[in-house]
Amino acid sequence: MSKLNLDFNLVAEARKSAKVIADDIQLMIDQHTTVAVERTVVRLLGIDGVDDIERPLPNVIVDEIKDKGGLSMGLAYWIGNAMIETGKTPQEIAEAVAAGELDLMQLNQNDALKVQAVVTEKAKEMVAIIANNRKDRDAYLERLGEGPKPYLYLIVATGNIYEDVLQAQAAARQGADVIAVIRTTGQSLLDFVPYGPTTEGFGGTYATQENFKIMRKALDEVGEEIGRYIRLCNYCSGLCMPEIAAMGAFERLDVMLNDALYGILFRDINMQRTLIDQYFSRIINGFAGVIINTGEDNYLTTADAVEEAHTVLTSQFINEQFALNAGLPEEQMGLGHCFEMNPNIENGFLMELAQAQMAREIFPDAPLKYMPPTKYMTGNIFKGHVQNTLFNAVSIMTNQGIQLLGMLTEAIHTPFLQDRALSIENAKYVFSNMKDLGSEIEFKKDGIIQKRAQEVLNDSVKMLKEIEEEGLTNSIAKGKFAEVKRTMTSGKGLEGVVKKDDKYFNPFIELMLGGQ
Amino acid sequence: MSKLNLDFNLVAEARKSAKVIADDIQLMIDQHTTVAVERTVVRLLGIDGVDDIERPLPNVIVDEIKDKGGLSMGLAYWIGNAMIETGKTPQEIAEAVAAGELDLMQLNQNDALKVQAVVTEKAKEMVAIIANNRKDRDAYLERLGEGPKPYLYLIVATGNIYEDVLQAQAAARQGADVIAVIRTTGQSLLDFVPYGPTTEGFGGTYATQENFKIMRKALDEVGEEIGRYIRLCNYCSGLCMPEIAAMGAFERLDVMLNDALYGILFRDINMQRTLIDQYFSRIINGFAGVIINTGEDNYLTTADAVEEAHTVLTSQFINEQFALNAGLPEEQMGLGHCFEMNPNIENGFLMELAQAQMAREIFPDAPLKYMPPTKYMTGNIFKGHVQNTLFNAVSIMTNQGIQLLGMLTEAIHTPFLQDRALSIENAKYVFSNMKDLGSEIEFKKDGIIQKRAQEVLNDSVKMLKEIEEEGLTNSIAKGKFAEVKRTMTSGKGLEGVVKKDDKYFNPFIELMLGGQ
Amino acid sequence: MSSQVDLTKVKPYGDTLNDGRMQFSFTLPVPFGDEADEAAKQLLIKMGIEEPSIVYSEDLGVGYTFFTAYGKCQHTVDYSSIEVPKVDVEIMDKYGVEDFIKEHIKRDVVIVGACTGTDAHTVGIDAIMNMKGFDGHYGLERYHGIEAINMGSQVPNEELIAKAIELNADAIVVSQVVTQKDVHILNLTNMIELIEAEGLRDKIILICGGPRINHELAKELGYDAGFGPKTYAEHVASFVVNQIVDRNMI
Amino acid sequence: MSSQVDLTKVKPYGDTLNDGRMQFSFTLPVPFGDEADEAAKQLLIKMGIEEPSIVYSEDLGVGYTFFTAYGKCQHTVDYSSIEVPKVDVEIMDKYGVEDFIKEHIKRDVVIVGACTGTDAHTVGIDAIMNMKGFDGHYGLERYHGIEAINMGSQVPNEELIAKAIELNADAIVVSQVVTQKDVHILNLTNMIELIEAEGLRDKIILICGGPRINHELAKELGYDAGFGPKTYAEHVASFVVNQIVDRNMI
Ligand code: B12
Ligand code: B12
Ligand SMILES: Cc1ncc(COP(=O)(O)O)c(C=O)c1O
Ligand SMILES: Cc1ncc(COP(=O)(O)O)c(C=O)c1O
Repeated sequence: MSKLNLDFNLVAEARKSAKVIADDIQLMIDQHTTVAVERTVVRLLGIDGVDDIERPLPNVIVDEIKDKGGLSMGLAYWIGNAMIETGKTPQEIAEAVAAGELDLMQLNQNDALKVQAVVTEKAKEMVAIIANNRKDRDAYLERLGEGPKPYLYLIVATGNIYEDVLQAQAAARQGADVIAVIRTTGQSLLDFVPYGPTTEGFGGTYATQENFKIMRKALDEVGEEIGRYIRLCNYCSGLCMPEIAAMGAFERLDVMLNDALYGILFRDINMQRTLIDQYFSRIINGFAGVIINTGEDNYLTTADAVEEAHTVLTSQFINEQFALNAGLPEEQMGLGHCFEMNPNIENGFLMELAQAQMAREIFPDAPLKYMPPTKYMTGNIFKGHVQNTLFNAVSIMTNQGIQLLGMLTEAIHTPFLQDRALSIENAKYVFSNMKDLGSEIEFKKDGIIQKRAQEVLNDSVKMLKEIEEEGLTNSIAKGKFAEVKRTMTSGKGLEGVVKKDDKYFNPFIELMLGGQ
Repeated sequence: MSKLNLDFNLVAEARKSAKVIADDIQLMIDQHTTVAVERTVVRLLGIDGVDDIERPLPNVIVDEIKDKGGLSMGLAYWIGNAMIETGKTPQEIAEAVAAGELDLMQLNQNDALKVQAVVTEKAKEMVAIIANNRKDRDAYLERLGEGPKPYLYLIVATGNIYEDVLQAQAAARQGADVIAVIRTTGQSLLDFVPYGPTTEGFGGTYATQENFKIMRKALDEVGEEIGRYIRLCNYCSGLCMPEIAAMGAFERLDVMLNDALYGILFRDINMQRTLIDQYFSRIINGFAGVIINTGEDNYLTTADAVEEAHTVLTSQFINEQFALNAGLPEEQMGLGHCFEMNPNIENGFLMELAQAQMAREIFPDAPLKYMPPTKYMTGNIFKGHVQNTLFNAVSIMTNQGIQLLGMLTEAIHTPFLQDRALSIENAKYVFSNMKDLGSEIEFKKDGIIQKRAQEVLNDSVKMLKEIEEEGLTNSIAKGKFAEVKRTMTSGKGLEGVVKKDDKYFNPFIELMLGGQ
Repeated sequence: MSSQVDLTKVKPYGDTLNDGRMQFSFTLPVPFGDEADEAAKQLLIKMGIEEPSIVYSEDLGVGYTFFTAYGKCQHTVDYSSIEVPKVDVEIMDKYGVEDFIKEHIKRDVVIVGACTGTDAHTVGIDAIMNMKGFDGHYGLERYHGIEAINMGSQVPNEELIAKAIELNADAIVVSQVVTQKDVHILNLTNMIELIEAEGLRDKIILICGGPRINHELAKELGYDAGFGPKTYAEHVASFVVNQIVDRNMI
Repeated sequence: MSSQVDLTKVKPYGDTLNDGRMQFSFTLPVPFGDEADEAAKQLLIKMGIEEPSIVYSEDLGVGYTFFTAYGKCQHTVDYSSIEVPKVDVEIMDKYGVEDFIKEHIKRDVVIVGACTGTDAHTVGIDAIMNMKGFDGHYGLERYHGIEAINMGSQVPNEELIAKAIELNADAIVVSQVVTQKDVHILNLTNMIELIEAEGLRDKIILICGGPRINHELAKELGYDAGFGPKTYAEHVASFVVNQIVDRNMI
């Protein structure tokens, strides 16, 4: 039963609008591919490494095909064709290309069906690795168990993967359930993924496959020691969404930031590019059993949390439909929201409670990702610690899924070792002390809380209707989300978008979409 | 309506038992007086100051009468008689006695009725001063207004009254509604009240009439400046309960710690002494419009807050009846309770909520005094600040009257200037952000919260029945409260208790009891 | 009476004048235990703290220990001799600025701004420049007589300068929020170098702002002014219009 | 790899080895403003803090200002050379102590205790002595072979000593919780003087405890042992019975 007395007919309407919105975009998505998608195909076929000037081989090979006009066929075709022609493995092929010894488009071109058969066989092999990783995760969870929800989600962000490991292990021992390695500033705008272990970064650490591997190992170790599986999180946002999703699938990441609109709004990435990329990235996430975290919280770090609350809900509905289209089930949808109202607002807590409870009721199976106060955090660390306490209180009262712990030093620096310990202590105390408060209380009929939730839902239904009518891309162009305006052709990465040829082929979509 | 689904028949039963218990003690009280009561009479007649070896004149004069065996007649008689015989004012009389120039008991003894008439006239004059103070307070409240409830109650405790003033004014500007000047360790066991302004003390500042005056003036000043009446609190506990009540009445204190049992249990003061003293002190408090604060919180700093919760409620019922007997109305009963459960208890918050809400429902008109976590505060100031946040949350959710703010440094030192500022900020944020949460939520029928409250009430009813049967003094002797055992004749100050003569006379009881 | 503060020898205040009380929290990379507490105490003593008291210590799980401590600082500071450089202009409100422009400048003032480098924090620069403003204070875009162009975030210094040249701007305003590894210093310095290389330094008013910026730092780096937290559009506007007159840029 | 800690030169750790990061909070008796922030910074610099950053300051309403700051401590501590005196005895549990008494002492051990002076905090001494104990650890009263007499709170040193003499006690245990203006030091020292005046010092085991007591301080003051927070009855009991044997007080 709804504690908020929500009208679920409205919720159904909202979902219907969102589906129309997402399906409309899906038409565009289905007709295009991108350099990132193709680099991902290449990675999924087993290609990795860098050339002698540190260019990642997936970039080398995709750029070459693109420059020569072959991208619309899809890399799977060119690699498959080369496998037939040269008898080499994809990795050997890539190395040969990088060495300038092989020109894929100069090879004799085999019949598409034949190529598809060869490449699908290789793809199945690789997909099995990912399926196995998923089984490994299940086995760990079975054997070691996990912390209760809300999971305690902690970030590390030193820039140095080895220092990150120390901090992550400390956090795990203190009680963390999820460790997110924050990315260095600017990585999301790189049109390639750096290679190897890294020890330098600004406000975060490069997302590289080697860094994933190092952290995965460290968390498995500490998980064994403390008897609790520790989830690893990283970001598949930015210009390399699907590539990083693939890397995450190979290295058994458990959680990945992945939002259909975030790159557009907050990184000024071209909309076509991001929308196409997100589709493939979510197919991979879905298949790998990765929980995605969407970025609705970001709206309220820019726009006002009271006035713009309905944009969060709207975006959650849209993200949900995009995820469903990519075969990602509700259980893996860590839809984002946040506690970002001005602390000076009288009864602000009641409104936050309304919003959190509303998200809970509307997405009952989603492991909601709840973000802490950041915008109104100040250098007053003591007050900040109290703001985080109320945030934790809302979370336990509304049964959130993943609690991104607030840091008392949010306005000052990326977390110190002790900051994390204090945050964990704060959350654990609140979660235990108030454990069953949520199920013990009811909200007054037509009171402040119920009304607020109903109002936000109404506004969201209205907004979705409008978007349904004018289309998502036009709505974004008008600044409906986070007051940021972007157009179909503005933003970074448009040059990496290509219309598919009729013969375009990507074996992984079929192998991974919705399957396990 | 009861949010806790309490059985108010049980509450009525409890009150009935408590009344029997208090009335039983009242018989003993009515038959006795004490040195403290008589010093109070003397003070109320206008006697103040010290002799040349710093002995307060009230002590000089009362001790002399006591030594000479005249105490059972009451000091009012002796002073009144001397007024007739010498034509001097009470103060002149006291000075003459101190100088060894006058022996009150050697004077010609006038007819009791004649003496009573003279002394009552003087008493009326003095009582008018107190009544005027009360009017002044009302005028201030009318003109300046006051903060919303829960009042923010802050302590100062430097030992130096002038340093206290600085801290009190700072606190008021930051938002304090009540300033309590904590007493120096050990003052409660002094059988006299020190005189004049003082600048030395351990963990607190001496309660003297001059210190009261200095602080009253400072708070009136700052109150004018910020446009909010600031209440002043001190302690009328210990061996000088009624004397300090009188000083407080003269200096327009607004709140006074005053508990019928505290001295017995926590200061090992003889029970007869405290019970007699508390009666007169409460008559004065009642008349002066002072809100008393009872000390039930202390039970749980010694005994376990989960197991012994019902002793708090029991004591509240008993304090209530003693207060009613002394003519102190419910509106002035700041019955005490506290947030003292081990923070490690799962759902501890729910139990604290139950207790606080229960007190609220059972004593609907009392400005309940709610004490912060102290026992489980540690040197971890960050966690402590969070504990105080949950405490503040319970308070605003249950509509408490006076919030004694917890300090993050509770386990370390008496508050620093900044500690107080941080506590005020914590409380103000929580009180505003959660303002209407209490009226917005209902508790689940027969849930953890309701059951806990019902259980505590049941236990208290049972305990009161037992005490009703065996008598309060025997119950205390058995260690029923705070696990402390005291007997009728143990403890400090018994030598100051005297049986009244038939002709014993105290004009103030009649003038002040229940009147305004 | 409460004693008088000697402003030439100021010490921390806990609850009594000159008690020197301070609170500390920090981690040492040594294992939890009595020796760790002792190490923490010794460190505080080296810092000039008397009677250091470790009130809390906690094992952080990796052989490191977190401490909270109190102690009495023995150092003093001469407050009476402190002088802090400040933006020296009388702050006018929006209407004041608009009147000032009408009266003294008599043409539109052009201000271009951005959050530069890899920094993507737009909220601060938006607060100053956009219509809506911040905290009830309108932004520059809403000022009559000011043409304000906000280029957004992650703008390379070169692009910002090019825009200023294109529009013949009176002032360039730069926001820097990310300060890790002093990336803001690098970025702000680079800006100055480019401006000077273009020979523009005297012809343009150069302002920076952000949560860790202050006027002193800005001056050191070669800017005309720097603004920190709680800045509103009127601060920037007042400074710019006054500079235009003072520097005879009318 | 994460670099190795040099234990001879330990520095605070924020998020990178030897970054020296520390947090501070304190009040200065100077008015809120830029000059106050500067004064706070100068103070931190005098303490050996590089790049002090005042992240928060607040007017406390009486012309004083509260600060929160971060900075990089430049001092180091030689952890490898630290030695902290500790109660040097193997802690037995209740049964262990009882067996030890049966086997080695063969008579009842008598321990008298109190919270002395004006100190009225009984919870600590009760935790050690009373039946019920503390945190699931029984108190001395429940030990077979130990006669424990808890005199309660606010007991004058003279009375406690008199009781010890009367009962021919093996040990006196004293609790001190209030430490303001070092009242506990005064009180504990006075105890020692009285004991010595009575010529009892060698004949009795003398122990103190409390939240701000540690073994080092206790030894300095002339006690045989001192116990701080998280002490249980078994710690005291183990020490006492071992001392009885070691000092041949059987
Ligand atoms: C909102 C926010 C974001 C949003 C930004 C959204 C947006 N559109 O701006 C998002 C989520 C995208 C984000 C991302 C990141 N952030 Co961020 N973010 C914040 C946050 C929470 C608030 C900043 C803010 O908006 N403040 C409100 C505005 C109004 O204040 P302000 O900027 O200080 O502006 C005022 C004054 O400084 C001044 N001012 C500012 N600019 C100018 C310019 C001029 C000319 C003038 C006159 C005045 C002026 O006037 C303004 C109004 O008074 C802070 C933490 C905090 N609470 O401060 C972290 C914070 C700034 N972010 C941080 C980091 C590290 C990042 C990331 C790099 C993390 C990562 N690795 O992914 C990313 C990358 C961003 C990038 N490439 O730069 C760190 C910076 C640490 C440091 N000191 O270097 C902080 C402190 C958080 C933390 N503790 O880690 N962030
Ligand atoms: C409960 C309490 C009270 C209760 C005491 C009830 C009682 N029956 O004991 C009441 C309310 C009466 C009280 C009153 C006062 N208190 Co008080 N109180 C506390 C409080 C909240 C908890 C203390 C406690 O019980 N801790 C739990 C026990 C188990 O811990 P413990 O004492 O440390 O004991 C352990 C160890 O230290 C050790 N140990 C202790 N003694 C011994 C002895 C031996 C032999 C051994 C081996 C071990 C040992 O073993 C124990 C178990 O592990 C503290 C704040 C805090 N959170 O610490 C303030 C605190 C101790 N009180 C304080 C003060 C100032 C007072 C007053 C003086 C205030 C006043 N002016 O009125 C009064 C007066 C009391 C007096 N005359 O002494 C200050 C002391 C400041 C200081 N450092 O000097 C504190 C720190 C609060 C504060 N911040 O102001 N208090
Ligand atoms: C969905 C999503 N992706 C990515 C990021 C991180 O930013 P960047 O794009 O710099 O990696 C965020 C940050 O909040 C986010 O919410
Ligand atoms: C009712 C009451 N009186 C007095 C006091 C203060 O103690 P003392 O007796 O030392 O003044 C308290 C302290 O908590 C109290 O609750």
